[in-house]
Amino acid sequence: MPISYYIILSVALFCIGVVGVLTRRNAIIIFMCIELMLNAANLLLVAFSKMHHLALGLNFPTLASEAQVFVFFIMVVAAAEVSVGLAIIVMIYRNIHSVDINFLNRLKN
Amino acid sequence: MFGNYITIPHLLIFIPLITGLLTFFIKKDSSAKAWSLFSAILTFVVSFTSLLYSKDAALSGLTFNYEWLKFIGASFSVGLDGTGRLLTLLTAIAFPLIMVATYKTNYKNAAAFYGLMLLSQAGLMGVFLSLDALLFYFFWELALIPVYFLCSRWGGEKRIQATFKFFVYTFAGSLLMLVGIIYTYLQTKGTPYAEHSFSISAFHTVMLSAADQSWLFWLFFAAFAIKMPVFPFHTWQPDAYEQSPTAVTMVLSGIMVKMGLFGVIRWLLPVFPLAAIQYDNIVIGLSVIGIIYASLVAIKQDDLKRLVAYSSIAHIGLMSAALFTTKPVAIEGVMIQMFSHGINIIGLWIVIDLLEKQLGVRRISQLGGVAHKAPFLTIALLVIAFANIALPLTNAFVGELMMFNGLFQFNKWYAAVAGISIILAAVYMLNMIKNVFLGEANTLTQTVKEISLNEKIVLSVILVAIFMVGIYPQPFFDLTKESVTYITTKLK
Amino acid sequence: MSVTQILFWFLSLLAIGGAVMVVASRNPVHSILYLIITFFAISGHYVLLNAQFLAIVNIIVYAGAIMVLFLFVVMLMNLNAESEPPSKSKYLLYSGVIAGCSLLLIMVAAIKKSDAASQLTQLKDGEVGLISNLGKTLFTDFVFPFEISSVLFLSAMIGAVIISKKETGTETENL
Amino acid sequence: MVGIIGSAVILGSFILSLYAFMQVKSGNTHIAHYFNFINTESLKIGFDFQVDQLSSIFLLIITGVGFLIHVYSTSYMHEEESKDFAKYFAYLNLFVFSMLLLVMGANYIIMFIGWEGVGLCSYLLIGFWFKNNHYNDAAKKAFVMNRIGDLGFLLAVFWLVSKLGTANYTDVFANVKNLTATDITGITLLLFLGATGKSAQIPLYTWLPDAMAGPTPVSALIHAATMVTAGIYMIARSNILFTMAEVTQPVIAMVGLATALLAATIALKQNDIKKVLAYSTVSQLGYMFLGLGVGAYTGAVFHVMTHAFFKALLFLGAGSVIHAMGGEQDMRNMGGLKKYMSITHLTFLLGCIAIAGIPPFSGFFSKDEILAAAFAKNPVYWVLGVLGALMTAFYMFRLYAMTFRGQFRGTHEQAHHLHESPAAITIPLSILAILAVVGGLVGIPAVFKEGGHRLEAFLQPIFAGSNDYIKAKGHSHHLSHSTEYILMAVSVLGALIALGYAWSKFSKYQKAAAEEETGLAKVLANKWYVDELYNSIIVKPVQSLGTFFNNVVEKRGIDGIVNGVGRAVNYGSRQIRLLQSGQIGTYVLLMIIGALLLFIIQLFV
Amino acid sequence: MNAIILTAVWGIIMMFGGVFFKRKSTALYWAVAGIVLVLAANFYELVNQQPFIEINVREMLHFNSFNLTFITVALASTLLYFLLSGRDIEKVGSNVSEYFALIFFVLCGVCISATFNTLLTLFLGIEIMSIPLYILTGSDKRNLKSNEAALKYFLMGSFSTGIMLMGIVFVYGGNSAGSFFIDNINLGEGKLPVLVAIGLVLLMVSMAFKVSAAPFHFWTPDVYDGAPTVFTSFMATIVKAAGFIAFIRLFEYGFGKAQTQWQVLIAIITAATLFIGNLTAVFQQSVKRMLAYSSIAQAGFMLLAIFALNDIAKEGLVLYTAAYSLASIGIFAILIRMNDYTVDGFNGLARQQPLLAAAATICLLSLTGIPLTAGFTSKFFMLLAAVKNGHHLWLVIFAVLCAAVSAYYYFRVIQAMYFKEPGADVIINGVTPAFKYLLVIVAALIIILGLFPGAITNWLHY
Repeated sequence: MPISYYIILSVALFCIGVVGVLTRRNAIIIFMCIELMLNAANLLLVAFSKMHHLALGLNFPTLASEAQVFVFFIMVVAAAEVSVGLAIIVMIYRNIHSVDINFLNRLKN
Repeated sequence: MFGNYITIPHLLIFIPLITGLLTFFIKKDSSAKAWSLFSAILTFVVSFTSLLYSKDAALSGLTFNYEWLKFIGASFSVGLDGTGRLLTLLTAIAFPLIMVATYKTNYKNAAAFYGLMLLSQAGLMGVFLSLDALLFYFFWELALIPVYFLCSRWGGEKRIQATFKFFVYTFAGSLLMLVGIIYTYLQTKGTPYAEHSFSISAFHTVMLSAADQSWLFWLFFAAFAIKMPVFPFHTWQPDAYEQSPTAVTMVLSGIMVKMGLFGVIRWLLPVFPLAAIQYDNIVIGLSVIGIIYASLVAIKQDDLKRLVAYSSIAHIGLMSAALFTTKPVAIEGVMIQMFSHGINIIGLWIVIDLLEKQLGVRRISQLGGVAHKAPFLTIALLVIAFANIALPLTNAFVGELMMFNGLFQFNKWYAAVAGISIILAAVYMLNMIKNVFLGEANTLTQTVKEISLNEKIVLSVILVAIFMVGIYPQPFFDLTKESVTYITTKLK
Repeated sequence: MSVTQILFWFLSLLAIGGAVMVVASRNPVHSILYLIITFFAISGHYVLLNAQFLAIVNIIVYAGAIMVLFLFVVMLMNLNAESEPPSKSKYLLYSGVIAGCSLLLIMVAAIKKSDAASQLTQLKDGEVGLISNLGKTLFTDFVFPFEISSVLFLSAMIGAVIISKKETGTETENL
Repeated sequence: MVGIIGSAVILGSFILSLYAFMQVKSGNTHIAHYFNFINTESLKIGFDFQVDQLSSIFLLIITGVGFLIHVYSTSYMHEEESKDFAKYFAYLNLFVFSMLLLVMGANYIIMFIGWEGVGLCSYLLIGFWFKNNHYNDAAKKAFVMNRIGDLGFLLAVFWLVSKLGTANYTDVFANVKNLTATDITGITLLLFLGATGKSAQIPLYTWLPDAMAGPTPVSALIHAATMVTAGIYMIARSNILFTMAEVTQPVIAMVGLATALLAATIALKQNDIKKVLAYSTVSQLGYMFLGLGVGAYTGAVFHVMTHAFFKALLFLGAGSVIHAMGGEQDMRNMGGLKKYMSITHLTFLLGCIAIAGIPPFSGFFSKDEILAAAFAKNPVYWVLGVLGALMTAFYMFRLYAMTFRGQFRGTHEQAHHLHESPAAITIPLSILAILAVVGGLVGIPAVFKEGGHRLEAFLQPIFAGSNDYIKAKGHSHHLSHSTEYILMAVSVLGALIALGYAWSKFSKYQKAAAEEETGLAKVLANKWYVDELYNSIIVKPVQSLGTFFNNVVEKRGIDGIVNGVGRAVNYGSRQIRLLQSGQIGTYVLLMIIGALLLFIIQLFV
Repeated sequence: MNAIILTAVWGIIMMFGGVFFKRKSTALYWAVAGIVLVLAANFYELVNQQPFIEINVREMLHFNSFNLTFITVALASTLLYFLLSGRDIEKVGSNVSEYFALIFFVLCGVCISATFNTLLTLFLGIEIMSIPLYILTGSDKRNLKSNEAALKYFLMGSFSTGIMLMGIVFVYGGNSAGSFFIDNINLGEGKLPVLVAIGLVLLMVSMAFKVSAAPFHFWTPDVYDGAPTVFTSFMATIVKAAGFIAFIRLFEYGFGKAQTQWQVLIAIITAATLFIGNLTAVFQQSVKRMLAYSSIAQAGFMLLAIFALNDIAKEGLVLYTAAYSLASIGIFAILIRMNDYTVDGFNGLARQQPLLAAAATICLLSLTGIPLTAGFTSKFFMLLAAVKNGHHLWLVIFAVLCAAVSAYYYFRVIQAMYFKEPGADVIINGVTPAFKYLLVIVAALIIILGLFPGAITNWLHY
């Protein structure tokens, strides 16, 4: 399976995530789109790892596994971010009873 | 001399610096005044002694060198050559004069005022003494900052904008110069510690292609042209002079504008000789335009300070034009003229200040007939004014004679056009004399009183200087001979 | 066309379709559900790439923990389609879509003309993705990041706590 | 007291210059080097004094006439309060100092120092009564116009220095041959410009009549006898240059002639006694330049001398009249003063005859010498010159007749204290009168007495160079005696006729109720409107140019640009900060666009 | 290494401290003690070039005198920051010791991202740095501005994290070595593979975001403005500096050899940053917001180091971070205590608190880059490096012109302090003698660094 397929797939996912961030105004949805972007990265990372494994696996057996461990760490970070992010969103909601980012424009210019 | 660590250059820089810093902590205004005056006089004495060593007046003259930033080849090296000695002398003479002349004016929070004055003196000294490009830039800025505070704290009502314009203008210029310095620095040969060096010798021996020179020249010229100022970079000057307190105006116009000329003499011409010759026509053309332009504008001024400001622009224009002719006679003329112009213009300011202190106005149209009540003041003013328009046997005559001479050698027509300014100068000066001092006294000027003793003394000192230089200028030529020959050989 | 290829195409379409729906659907709850679908598709890809460990973790952590957390929050705020009324000015929407698409376009165009594109990736076989290997790597080579990420969690934990703790006092300004 | 000191000093210098004159006469001229004024590689100016025939003559004139006028002043100025009295003498002595500097300097720079010094003194003395702003304006005018001339002088000097590297007379005149024709033409023209300024020639003469604002002795000393002749001295001094300047000489001659005629015509219609004398001075100076222009340097110097005598005499006489009339200067209010002030009248009459050029009075010899030379050069010069002479005779006797003859036309209280002036005034008058009568005898032309022209003989060394040059060129044709006789006869006869006409016309002069001048007369009375012309073509434009620069170019133009930059920054700031809309969407969008940009540059450029 | 461990450990200590400390002030003392300890330990490591305990990190971190010096600088500035503004941290909210704990964690992140050697540790470091900051930004919970800032910061921050990850992935995929180690991905002068090129751009974007370089700076003004001023001060100085160190480290070791291929990008970013930062700052009325923009402008100057990428650039960067942190911490410390954050709020400060005004002036002059202050020396180094690099001289000219503009807004504050009449009776409160002395020390340090930059740069060659 040519790597380009995977690249395009995950780039597509990534860009969809970007579009989401650009177009939606619900903080939670935006956040989800960001998660989507992260996952796109993960997917591509795994694909690349297997690609490198195919290329150099004989000389460096453990080489490709690094990438997958990296994915693992990404998930870790994502989890941490989510906990903080949702906390912030909840805090906002507590104060203005909305998560619409358009209501957040006290800071400008 | 006095051992290896305290040389005259150091004293010249550090006496005002340290005393100035101390001044901030003086509580009583009067004692602050006295203290700063004392320090200024001390500096004068030192710089006067420096004249005794005028034999070894090469750039390596009374130098001292301390590896300051070894790893980039910058060093705290200061020294006195002829030019430096001349201008440090001017600075050293000017400050006591200024302080005595304005001794009566009570600036509120005097400690700060005089402290800043002394700091600016230190900065000026540094500019004239530094033999290291980076150090030069350092002092170049340091001289500016105290003046900025002085003007915008104690100045007139539009002071803040005026001063700020002045500041940003010069700051921008000097930053461009900084880029120029850096680029040139990267072309220099190294020191034992660093691959390049900021020392003046390295700069003067740097090998720059004509192409490089032709754009570096403008980076440096921007800074100097703004400082001098050369038309059309002059518009900060009248406002600044008008707004700042007279004592500071004296520093600005008497000494600070010389920084620009000095920069040209010490850095621009020797480092970029090719460009200097390549662009001489542009620069001289600008200067000559500036001379006529400023003289014409001066004719229409009603505010005494603005009048003097524009006349100063005209004179400086002549000096810069003369410098770029690169004719030795012209450069000698500039040397002596830098000194004379400083003395004359300070004299003019003193007179104006005395009038303003008594009558509270500077508008020519509101004055008249002062001569009846204050003959001494009038006579002093007459002498200074005629010195300012370069009447023979006054100091300015010698300089202008030689500068015009050089300009003529460079190109007859420049000399002819610039020469018109001596007529225009007569026009605006005599107008001023007529409308302020002659004629019938009006209700306001009825109240004028003759000036006090110490003011008389100050003015007499200035008159003496005027005639001394005007009748026997030779010592100054001897003083600056080496530097002039040095530059002219550089420009060969 | 082999089974794997069929699977690949199916999963890809599923993932992209889900992703699009996440962005498109008005109702947050639906978005979340679509996102979960996408994640499942991606996990499927992991399986396809023979990275079982990640596939499992992805399902547990993402589809399981994280998305549930999201869902929970959304439910808590009981957000629905009305919570985000379509904004008057559509320019941001269009420009956003255009920008995203052109980003995609540029990247794809770049990749197309790159030689790396032709490189193959390894599907079913290849042992790297197995827990045993990963575990070994993780606890030998990657022990330091593993430890240090605890700091991350600590700070996240503290953060979550102090953010959501009830503060006494009224609205303050300019601190 | 002050007066005595002042006068005594000048007397002393007169005695010294007599001594110097004797020395020179016995043939040892001297150049004294005092110290280096400027001494650098590129320019060497010594503070040197030179005493030779030319300068010694001028020394005598200056100190002699100067002394007499000092004496005169002691009485004339005694109404001034002591402070101003002292100031007056200070200025006067300063003037004599600068004048001596001018004539004794051994190089052009020293001469220039004196040159501007006398200008300064004339400025100070014209504006002596500085309460009156018209006087101040007159003073300013004088100084500025002199400055214009000075510029020419300076440029000429620069030219010399840049070509020959020196300004010393001896070196310059020795190396004249190294100068190209253009150099010489340029230099001489510029020098001549300087001369026109100082010696009140077209186009820079208008300051001199206004300069009469000063005290009358000042007019006598500075604006008649000495300062205004500086230009002649300078050209005579550098005669060799001018002799070699083929182009310049005619110019000088014509300008001189034109000035002589113009001033004479104006003088015809002036009623202010001092104004008449002023214009006559301008006109006489014109003659001197005519002489210089035609190469009659001796004649010019000779005329300087005689003119110094009789013009000083006339001015002082006028002063004594004005004194008697209590400051009245309008001749229409005078008349019949003959019987009140006999000495003044007599001396004045002698002066008039002298200037009218009636033999054997001094004016005749000098003027005749110039005219003869003019004829030799070009008869047209001579004709016009004689015309001028006639006018001179006419207006001088118009002046004399209106003042001393006929009935007194002044007010009664004026009539009351009409009196002869004190000795301090009359003695100088008498001495000058004697000089005016006999002064011409030092230059008796060859036609009467071979070698009678002692002055020429005396000055011979100065003009030797020129004469040799002319000889070399070979066009130095002398007039035959007969022609000379005819010429003299014609001019003298004309002068007598004009004189008689004036006498008959004005000796019975009565003040008409309202004499409204018309046509040419009006033009003359208004001095050909030259002042107005200058005002409108030079002064006004300069002023308005200044206004334009000050209000438009400076404020809107240059400063506008500078401030414009500042305003632009402000404006830009106000606009750019609107990017910061506060919307995350916008932010991310801009970020993405930025990223896109980078991608394009990185991947496709 | 010492620093990383100790900060982490001390963070935990502070965290538990929250339970035990009776009085708020205790937390501050402990925090100061901790930072001093860490500083000492790190300095020890800098001098001896080895930590207390060797931990085999498998080359994932790399310590050299450069980044150790930087860490020292960062810790030292943190110490000053604690001393100057510690009291104000207590005012933010009830749980002080947790704030300190978070700050220590941030410092841990700073140390990691200054010493990272693989893209993984870079990623972790940046995250450890960012996540606590999201919280600190929002720590003033009742203040809507603070909330808003927190959310903006969080959303955009994690967005940039996504971009960074994508970049890392592409770089990983693109280099045939298939490794995350930055010196393995350094491919040499040859034309970069497209994948790596894409990754490079993405990484550049995300790093530019972290150091708030235009056009990725938009979060900065809002976040700095909204966050509690104490934490703004911390974010704007130490954290941003760390970002730069990471930036230059990544691009020097990771892509240094291929610099010519991406230099123009940095040039553009730099120009844009200078332009927008300086120009927008001119019009700001609130000093706090003005400082936010000025921090962008300063970032523009620091970017010159990454543009130049030579030894002088690195020396200059460390110097710059020191100078900039000192000045900003000083000026912020004063700002925090002001009643009124607008420029007019400073009117006549010189009359009431001459010493404070003088210190503030020196800080501002340093930020403007006037000689004798550290600000000048560091700017000078930057220009020197950029000119030495030799390409794109227009950028240098542009930079100095922008510096001239910067005088405009810094001097507005000086003018307000010295040349305007005071409005309110008391314009600043909580000025203890200790505070004054500390400010004097800060000012003195600025001057000393301005005269003897060797004091820092020499350590780089230690």
